[in-house]
Amino acid sequence: MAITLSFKGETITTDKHGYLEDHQVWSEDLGTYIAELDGIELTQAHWEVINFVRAFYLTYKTSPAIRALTKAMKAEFGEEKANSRYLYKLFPEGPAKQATKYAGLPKPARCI
Amino acid sequence: MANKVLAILNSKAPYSSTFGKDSLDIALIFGSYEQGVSLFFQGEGVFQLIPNQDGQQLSMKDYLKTFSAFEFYDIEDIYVCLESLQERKLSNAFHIEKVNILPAKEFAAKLKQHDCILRF
Amino acid sequence: MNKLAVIITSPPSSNLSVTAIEYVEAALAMQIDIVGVFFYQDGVMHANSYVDIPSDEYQANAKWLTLKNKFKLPLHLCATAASKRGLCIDETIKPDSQLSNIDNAFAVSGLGELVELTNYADRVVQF
Amino acid sequence: MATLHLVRKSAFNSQELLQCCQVLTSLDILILIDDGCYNLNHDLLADIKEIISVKHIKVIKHHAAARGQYVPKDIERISMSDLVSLTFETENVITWQ
Repeated sequence: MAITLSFKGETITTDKHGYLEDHQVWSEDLGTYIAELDGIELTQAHWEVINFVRAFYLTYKTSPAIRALTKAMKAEFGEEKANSRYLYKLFPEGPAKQATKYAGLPKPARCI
Repeated sequence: MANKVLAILNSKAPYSSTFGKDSLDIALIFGSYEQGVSLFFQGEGVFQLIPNQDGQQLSMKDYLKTFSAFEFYDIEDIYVCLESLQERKLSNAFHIEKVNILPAKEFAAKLKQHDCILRF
Repeated sequence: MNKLAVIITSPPSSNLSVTAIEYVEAALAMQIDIVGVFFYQDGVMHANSYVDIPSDEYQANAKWLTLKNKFKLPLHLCATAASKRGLCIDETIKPDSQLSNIDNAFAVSGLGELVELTNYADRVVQF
Repeated sequence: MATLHLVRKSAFNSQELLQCCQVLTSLDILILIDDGCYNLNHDLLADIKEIISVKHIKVIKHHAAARGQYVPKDIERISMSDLVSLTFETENVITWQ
């Protein structure tokens, strides 16, 4: 069951949970717009995570689960940002679930 | 109840079935739960490790790329059976690092150290 | 007491499932504590309530229901494997609703459940 | 340390028994189950007895009988309950399917 969004005069399709069907149509503006639909204003801190998750997906073809995400972020951002408390503060519904959505990635498998 | 260490024995080539991906999902979840998991490759399973593959050309999700993220899941123990490589005229070139090549006898000994063994 | 976990990866249409069910029945008869049965890959089809097998053939799905009722055997379904195979994994639909094709004897779980079962069990057997 | 091996496929058309041989040791227990029963007459089984010196090769009685397989004297015919017991008498289990 697909849902369509109208964005900048283009029709974008998402799955029923609001995740893009095709991650290649994503842009930062579209990410901002999808977050707005959830009532969330993205800050620089959000973007650090969103861009990191997207780069992780493009490299490894999987969205990182929270533990892998913090482990991978440690090298780039240091201990203070690479912990789950910090990430949950930014993405209260779960960093893996929410950051992937604004990064234009598929919804992570429910069991992962 | 004690934390068990799992071994996954991979025995299928990567693309014509979902076994490789299904086994990977189990490995990643064990890693995410900080639970020990070792990966073994035998028989056709060794084809999951050879370099220069591109599942995208088959319209497959290229799950072999995820192998490169193993360090983030604490998956460090990766073993491949020497005889299986030799039978297929394969060298020791793999698309990921730190793969241990073991002759069947040692491969078996490592495998049997695990509490639980699943084969895919 | 000996604790056992069983992973089922064969579909109900295969005779391999009969073997798995016979094994589980034998274990229960010996009062082995089966901490859970985890359905993965094509094994998830055991939970499909639309499966309709002619009455003179082996009724794998019905067997699981009997075991569940008689022994409170926990039956876990991998949600991802199930939705890939057309089982209706939707949080908004209750399992006992007419819209769901998952038999309500089965708990929709994730692979995290498999981690738990592996820890609880003394032995894990894959069928 | 003994491992319980469940071989569910015939070696006449698949690699399962061969791969099992690669990790089999003399103390292990080998069970022929489902189509694994057809291995009763496979050359590999002779190698398993003679070269790897596996003492315990068993077959699920009704699985062999159902398939019309003759079971040699040195191979023990067991029931499903026996298999359950063996599961706990060995350290771990590998299913070759």
